[in-house]
Amino acid sequence: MRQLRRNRAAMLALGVIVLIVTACLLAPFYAHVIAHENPFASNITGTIRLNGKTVNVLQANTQGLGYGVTPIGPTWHFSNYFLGADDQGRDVFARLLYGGRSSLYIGASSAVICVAVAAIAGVAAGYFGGAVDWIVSRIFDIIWAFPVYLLAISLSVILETNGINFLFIHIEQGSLTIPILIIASVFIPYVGRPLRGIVLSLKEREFIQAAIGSGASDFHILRKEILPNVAPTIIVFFPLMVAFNMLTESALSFLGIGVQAPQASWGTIINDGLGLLYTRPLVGIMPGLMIVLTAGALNVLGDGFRDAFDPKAKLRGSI
Amino acid sequence: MSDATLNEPVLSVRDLSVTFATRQGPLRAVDGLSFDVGAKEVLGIVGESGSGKSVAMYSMLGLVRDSNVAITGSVKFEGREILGLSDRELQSVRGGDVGMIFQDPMTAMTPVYKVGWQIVEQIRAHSDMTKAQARSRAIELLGEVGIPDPKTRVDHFPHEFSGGMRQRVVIAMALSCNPKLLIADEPTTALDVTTQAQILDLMSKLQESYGSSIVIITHDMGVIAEVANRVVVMYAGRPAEIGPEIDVVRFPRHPYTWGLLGAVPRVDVKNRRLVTIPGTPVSPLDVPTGCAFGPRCQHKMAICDERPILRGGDGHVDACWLSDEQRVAIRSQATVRGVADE
Amino acid sequence: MLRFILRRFASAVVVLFTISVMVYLIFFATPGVDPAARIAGRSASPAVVEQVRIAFGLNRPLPIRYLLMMDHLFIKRDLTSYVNIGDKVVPQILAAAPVTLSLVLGAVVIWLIVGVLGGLVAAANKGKFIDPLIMFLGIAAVSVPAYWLGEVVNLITQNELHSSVFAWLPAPGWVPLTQSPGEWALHLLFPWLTLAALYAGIYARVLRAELVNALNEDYVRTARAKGLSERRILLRHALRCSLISITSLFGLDVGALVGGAALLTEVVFGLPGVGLLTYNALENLDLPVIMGTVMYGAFFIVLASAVVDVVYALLDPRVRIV
Amino acid sequence: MTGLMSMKRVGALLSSFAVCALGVAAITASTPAGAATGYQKQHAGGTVKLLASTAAGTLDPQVNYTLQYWQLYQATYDGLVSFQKVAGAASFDVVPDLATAMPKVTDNGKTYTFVLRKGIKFSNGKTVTVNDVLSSMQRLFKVSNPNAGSWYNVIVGGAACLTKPATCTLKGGVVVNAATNTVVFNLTAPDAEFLDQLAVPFGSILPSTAPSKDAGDTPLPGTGAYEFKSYNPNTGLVMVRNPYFKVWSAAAQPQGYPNEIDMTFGSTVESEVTAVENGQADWVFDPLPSDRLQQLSTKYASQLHVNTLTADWYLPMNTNLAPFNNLKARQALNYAIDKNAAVSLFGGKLLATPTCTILPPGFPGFVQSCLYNKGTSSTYAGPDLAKAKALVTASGTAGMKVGLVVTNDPVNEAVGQYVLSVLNSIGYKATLKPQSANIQFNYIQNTKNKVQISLTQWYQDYPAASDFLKVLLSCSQFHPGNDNSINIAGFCNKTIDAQMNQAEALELTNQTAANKIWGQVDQALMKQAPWVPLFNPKQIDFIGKRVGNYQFSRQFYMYVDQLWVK
Repeated sequence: MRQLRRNRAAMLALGVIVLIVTACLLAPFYAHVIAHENPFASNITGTIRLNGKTVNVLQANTQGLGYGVTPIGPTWHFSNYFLGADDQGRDVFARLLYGGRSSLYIGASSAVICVAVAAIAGVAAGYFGGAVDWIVSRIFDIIWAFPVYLLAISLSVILETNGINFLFIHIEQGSLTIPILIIASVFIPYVGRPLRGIVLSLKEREFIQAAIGSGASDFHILRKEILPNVAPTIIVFFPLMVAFNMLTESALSFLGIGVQAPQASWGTIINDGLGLLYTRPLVGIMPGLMIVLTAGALNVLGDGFRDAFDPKAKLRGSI
Repeated sequence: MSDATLNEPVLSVRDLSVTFATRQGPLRAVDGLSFDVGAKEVLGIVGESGSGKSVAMYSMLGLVRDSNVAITGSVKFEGREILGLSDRELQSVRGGDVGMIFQDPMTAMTPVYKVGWQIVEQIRAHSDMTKAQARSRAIELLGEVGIPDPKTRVDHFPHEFSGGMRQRVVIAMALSCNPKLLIADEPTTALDVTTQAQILDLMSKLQESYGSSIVIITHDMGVIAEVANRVVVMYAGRPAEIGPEIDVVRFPRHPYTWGLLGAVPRVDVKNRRLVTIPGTPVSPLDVPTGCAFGPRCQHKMAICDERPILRGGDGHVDACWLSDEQRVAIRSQATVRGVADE
Repeated sequence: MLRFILRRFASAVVVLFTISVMVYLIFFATPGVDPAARIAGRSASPAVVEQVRIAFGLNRPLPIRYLLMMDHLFIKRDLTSYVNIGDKVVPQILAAAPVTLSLVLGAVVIWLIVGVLGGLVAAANKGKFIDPLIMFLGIAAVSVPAYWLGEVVNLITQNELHSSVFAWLPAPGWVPLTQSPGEWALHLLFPWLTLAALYAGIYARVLRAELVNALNEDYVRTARAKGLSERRILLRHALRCSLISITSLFGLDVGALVGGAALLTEVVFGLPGVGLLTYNALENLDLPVIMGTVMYGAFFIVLASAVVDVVYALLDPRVRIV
Repeated sequence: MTGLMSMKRVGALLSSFAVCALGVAAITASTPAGAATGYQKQHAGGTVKLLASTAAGTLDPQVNYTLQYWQLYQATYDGLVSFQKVAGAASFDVVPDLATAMPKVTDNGKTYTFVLRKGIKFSNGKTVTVNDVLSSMQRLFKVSNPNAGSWYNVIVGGAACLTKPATCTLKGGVVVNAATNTVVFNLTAPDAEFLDQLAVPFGSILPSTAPSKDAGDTPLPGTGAYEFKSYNPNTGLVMVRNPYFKVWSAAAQPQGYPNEIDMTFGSTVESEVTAVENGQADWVFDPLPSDRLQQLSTKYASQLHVNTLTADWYLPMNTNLAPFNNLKARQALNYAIDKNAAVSLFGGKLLATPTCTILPPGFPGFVQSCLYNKGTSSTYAGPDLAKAKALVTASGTAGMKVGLVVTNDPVNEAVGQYVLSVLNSIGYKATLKPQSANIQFNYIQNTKNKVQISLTQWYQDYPAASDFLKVLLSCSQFHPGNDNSINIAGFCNKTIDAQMNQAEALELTNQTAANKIWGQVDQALMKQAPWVPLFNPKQIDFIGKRVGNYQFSRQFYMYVDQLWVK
């Protein structure tokens, strides 16, 4: 921990993350100050007061043949439409904040699920070996061999059309849970395989052998011997997975099969922005920058974690 | 080699100090170490782990790759100052005139290359032999270090050798350029007892045939007794006692050496109780200004707060304030106790 | 060795089979995809729909239909799309594969050069300013959503600046190598860079970490003690050992990309590769095409991981299979 | 991206409806009005470069059912009759093509007798014979043409062919006489639309050697001014002049100008537009991204062509499912939606006009009125949220979940998002379900899918009120549990149905009286509010700077073969 605190880059990254997270999470409390409109309601025929003048949020083209309608650009007034409007006349800045909520929420919770499941499966496979190992490894193989985006997309296409109604599980189409589950499941092997490997090598080590020899219960060994040794890896994996999942979420949403309207995420906002790339590029660029910033910070933090928790890094001295 | 070199020491170290700048402040790994290694001489450097013995040797060959280390003093190899040489210049010294053997043969060789390749690589780094020549030399070396069927083994990978065999390969590699000086860092620590003996025999045998001097670093007095001519006992980066092997082992002067000797299971004295040194080694971060061993010394005196200099006669010196009388007194008790057991 | 290959092959087959079944089931769990109705066309009369249903064997039980589809896909190789009637799947994939290959291989070259150099330079200068700089760039590259980068690149190169700086750049699209190598490269230039950026970042970071660890290994100390030059130590010893883990990573990445993971890049730059093909097929729930492309993709990934195992064995004598 | 695939499908809708119920116009067809100016040799030659995001499937003219290729078939294939190749309204008229004249209709509309022109050659050099006509008609069934069961089964023997296509003979249905070079069609019942159905590409005459299954990617020889040289669904297709073509009727099959016509697939609409802007291509098939309209209408005004389409964008509401089984709820939404908002999402007032009626303006029977409006004017003034909210509360449907199904192309999804926020603002819990147009169109028709409300379009093809009112909102068009139930609202009102039948009957005798009733039907329907009519769109074509002689057919839109690139 101390080591981590000493890592200036990691601390900076942590700062950035905390800032973004709080900014997004608190959005409901102050966003209305920025955007007078509800950032989820279209405001196509609306108007705003801008330094004294009343202007349309969506402005019909006046030059040439006069085809096309363009949303208002950045006003750089925090009072409203700081970053301008999207094609629905919604405040982009406010949507960035709300979108961040979903993006972070999906990224984090899918990472939790993914890492948790992967850890259990991977450790079990590595520790118990035999049939357990065979089955788990095969499942890993299959998910692994299923082209990631193809798997994610096919799942999304299906689930977004009719939601999940499996036994007692019932998830509404358009619920955030769907992308979360999809993303989580797709990346399980990426975490599970290395963990399995670590456990396998651990099992060869004397102290485990000793523990097994001394007839300690599996549970005891897993908890007291294995867990402490895989924990660092898991910790290191976590922020990276969050970043990874956020990127995937944005990719899916960008393809129109991640987060569904009226929900918004940075990915969907990029998607909205594409339609305005030539007239109002900021709409598409800003959420991208947010993703880069957040994912980047998470990666730096992950490096920090690795340096701090990965024993390997400690053992290696200067000689 | 010229005759002149025979009487002049192969390696002469004067007041060598190695200091690491750490977050917790300067760390003196080696502090004012001086000694000579004569031609064909086997010098043993002994001390607990962390006593700075390895660092001393590494530092003088530029093997300490830490950006924030300060090395002072003088190290003359065959009369040539090698401290502060550029890395490029040192490269010719390393592996050429000075061969090295490391503690753990398991990890000492690059896993992905055949042992032959690795020996050839070193030979060709220091001579203009052709690949073929170098290879036959490698095979010959492997034979010398007692590896059966070297012709085929030369094309095996390190992981295909047992620990002892692997150490032999490392030795062969170290000798491949007929070094004047062989530095062995805990060459036997990682090996089981029987192999240890074999390796030591091999080393002394080779030392005969190659006529190179050896510095052997160890924490095991047994090893010293086995091979060394002269001994440097180090504690907390400082020399505690320096002298001929016989004297130091028979008549150790420094209380720390007593401890070390006590810690050696002696086969010649029957059922002798293992004496261990009370207390733990002092942290290199806070070595006392006075006698480094003071805090652990049973015979600590007021004066020990001053740093003792190396004293003594006929090449057998130590850093301790005890007067000869006091030593005799303490020693006699020790031997009496020892005899009493017989 | 033979046993190893056989085992590998067996598990590969199992995996591929399971995937095909999964895809098949996934798509029959989907509403609004009565293939017969869609093949028959929009205002088709029930009679026609029925006739199509029989003609395409869609009235048979699921397992039979699965087998039929596999037969058409792999043995007869005349499986046709449900949406673009008469559009055979296999030729479609064969036509798309070269596009994906061109995209991926070009990117591979770029990212290997950039990534490996970056990693080496960073590791060699550990602690100097250049190391964190490279690592920062690496992280940036890893954190950028590829499709977004692509769109921004398009915006820059195709919009305002197109008349001035990028006048030399053709409109996005695909030109076969056989038609005009120059145009081919020109059209792929930015897709290459976009795709390579991410992986260059990853590889620089991974390689650097590996090298830093390797440089702390005993054998590197030995190598120094042998009096080898730092350069030789870095390249012949540290790098050579680090390459082992890099290679497995590399194999899997290339496999995945050739298998369609370059989808986003293809979509953004309108390259008619396997990724785009699959994506369009998914858009229309065009099961035969999806089945074809997914099997194609999975095949490459499975193949890649098999190849990796072998190469791994070649690179690391410790895991030689006897 | 997402949109492209589906946008092509919108094209598919166009054509499919383009043929839903042709008729009246055909009978009135007589003298070719078009091509008066005559062929201008100096413009012949060059290559026209067309762009489309994706291919449209099989190239077989008797199977393919998309506007994208029907547009090309005009220049490559001929039927016995065809739509007149002229600009403007006359393009709805059917004229003799491979037949020497319009058929002799006898046996009170059940027998059509054509005389085949002599000496016309297929692009493979073979001469067109009456046997080719027979085999082409049989082939319709053998390749299971989409409409074989709904149109061509009217031919005697058609029913049998449907059940056993392989052995289809149409014995007694199509009787040919090589000596007199005549082809006689015998129908089981009179069919006012029969000629139109022969005039669309399905009715193309192909060599009797054509395979009796969907030819897929392999081009079939035709009689048009051009032939397909190559086709690859992933990269593109090439049309070149048909070496054996000689003009026999400029009205039916005029001589084309370019020597070659290429259509390239696979790039995004954005880059297609860019390519035309940069003079790298001549025309974009896909609808233009609204983002580019401003730029286009300022920098490239001269290259834009806008044509009125009598079509509706509308929201059918499921009148059999809560909340919209409640009249007040349906009316509430009609009040709440701001049609100007939808218009501006489509590209602005100049590209679409808000509408309150089912019949488009200028349609027979159209009466300017706006039932659900701010204020009482007969033209659309704006939404009345207060009324809307009041109605929702009155209906007691407030707080209900509503799923809105739209296609996932940019424009549809944008409009969908807007409707979504309106639904939420008047007290429903709405979610958006974007789908590929390919699935969406059948999905929203099938009652099994329990679609509450959706967004869709209806494009007319010939001016007759029944095409909208009867086809889209009569009981007969509602087939529960069927993918092809074009009465999406599932609306069925016996009295209104009776009114419609009355109007149709009257049409044969007194058109004006009929139109009057149609107008009343429209009113009556809007009182019941099965839809929210949004707007009437227009068609924009963006052509390259060098391109001349743009001509627009109401039937199949721009004539690609008439473009000048020289």
